[in-house]
Amino acid sequence: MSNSTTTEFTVRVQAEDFDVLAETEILTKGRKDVGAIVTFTGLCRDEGGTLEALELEHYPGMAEAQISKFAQQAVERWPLTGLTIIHRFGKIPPGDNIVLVIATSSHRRAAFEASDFLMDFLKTQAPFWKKEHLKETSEGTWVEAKAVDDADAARWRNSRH
Amino acid sequence: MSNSTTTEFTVRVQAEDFDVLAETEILTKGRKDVGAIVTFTGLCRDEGGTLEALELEHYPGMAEAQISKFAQQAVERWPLTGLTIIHRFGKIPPGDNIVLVIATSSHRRAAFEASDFLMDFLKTQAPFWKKEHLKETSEGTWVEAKAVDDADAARWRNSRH
Amino acid sequence: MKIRYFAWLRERTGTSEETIELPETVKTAGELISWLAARDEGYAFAFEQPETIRIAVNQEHVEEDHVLSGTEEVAFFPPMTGG
Amino acid sequence: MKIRYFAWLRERTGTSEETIELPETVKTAGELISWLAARDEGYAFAFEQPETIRIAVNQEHVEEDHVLSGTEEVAFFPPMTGG
Repeated sequence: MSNSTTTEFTVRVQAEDFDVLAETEILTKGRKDVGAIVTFTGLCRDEGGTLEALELEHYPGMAEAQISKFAQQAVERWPLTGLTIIHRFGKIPPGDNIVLVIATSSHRRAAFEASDFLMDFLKTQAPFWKKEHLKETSEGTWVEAKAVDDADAARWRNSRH
Repeated sequence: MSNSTTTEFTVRVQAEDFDVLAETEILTKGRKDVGAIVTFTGLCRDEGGTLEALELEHYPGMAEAQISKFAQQAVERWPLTGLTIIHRFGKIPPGDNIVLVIATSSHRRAAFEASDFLMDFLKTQAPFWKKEHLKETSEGTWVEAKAVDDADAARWRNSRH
Repeated sequence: MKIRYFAWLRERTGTSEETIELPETVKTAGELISWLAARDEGYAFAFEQPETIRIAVNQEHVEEDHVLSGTEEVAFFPPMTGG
Repeated sequence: MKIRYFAWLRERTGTSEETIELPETVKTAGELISWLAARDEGYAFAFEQPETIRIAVNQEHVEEDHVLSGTEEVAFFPPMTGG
């Protein structure tokens, strides 16, 4: 309720899958000031049936630190009541979860914008690298960074917020 | 996979609560082309402990028709793989669900923008009216429409999409 | 013609729906508002600020200058507050 | 000084991490890239397009002109593709 205390957030970088429902309940249980919950779940696509698995490499320590830095920016920029970010690493088959952002707030725009902002920065600033393992070839290929993701992240620099 | 077939969507207007997990699974089960799931859940806030319940009146028939109209616009505007919108009516106590939007897509921006768009139009264009019943007073008060919600909805008219 | 009222328009008119015979002088939705407002105090109160009232004909939003036909369902309500 | 390599930089150098003695002539992260690239073919291949390589010092992003101190952990990696 007070502006002087910053909302706490949870950041986890893990090999294991996550449970969207359980993570959501942690942010809402026992409180009645939450008006909006936005969850973003990123999953591994099979690329038209060609993909065997994605391999996610990360920089342990820096990954948590970078995500926490952006989480801190988000709770300072938007009036959130809760924020959880989980990013997996390791080999992930199509259909499986990769990343989760849950933002809760009294107001819907704050929850939407914070989760959108965080995904843009996870894409471009968090030290994770994806390698595609295709069914047809034995060797994997590193996924190239996309200019559109940089453009998405740049949106937040000149925003009115 | 084809642009010639429009993605189907689900619209429900109901008194009963909804199950976010079950609704999400309907959109993702058995398919591996979904890269992004955005869920928006709108809940009844207790307004600092003063609210007894919200009463949601709606225009049966027109509510479903209007929501379906915006759902149709969303699936034409963004490359979604699935879309579900559920809006409750009746008396809803603090902490309970009011509205759910789930948008799934291969790409995160489509899922974010479609759900954000739909919430803006549900707020301003779907025939629902909220009455606040406070704990201290016997008579309810109709919630007034907010100019900020109209401004949010207007964002989508001049968008690049 | 079936007329429906929602939220505080329903409360002020004391009516959720009614069927009326449209007078020949009433051509548009705006004229229907004026005609209804002249009925009694409750209707006058309901329609005292016609510019704030939203109109739907056959469950589609229309403006005050919408020309009514005899078979339509007309609804009056305040700005919506869903979501 | 500890040096770490990720993704295709790790594969091309054949090294995930190593500890080096920083030569006195190497002052900045960019100079370290040039020095490493001169080591052998694998390092030369890894650093052949230095403008695409991201640098972190003590787990914070830095630019090529960042001045290295003796105690730092330096990491080299391609543009990130998380999320």
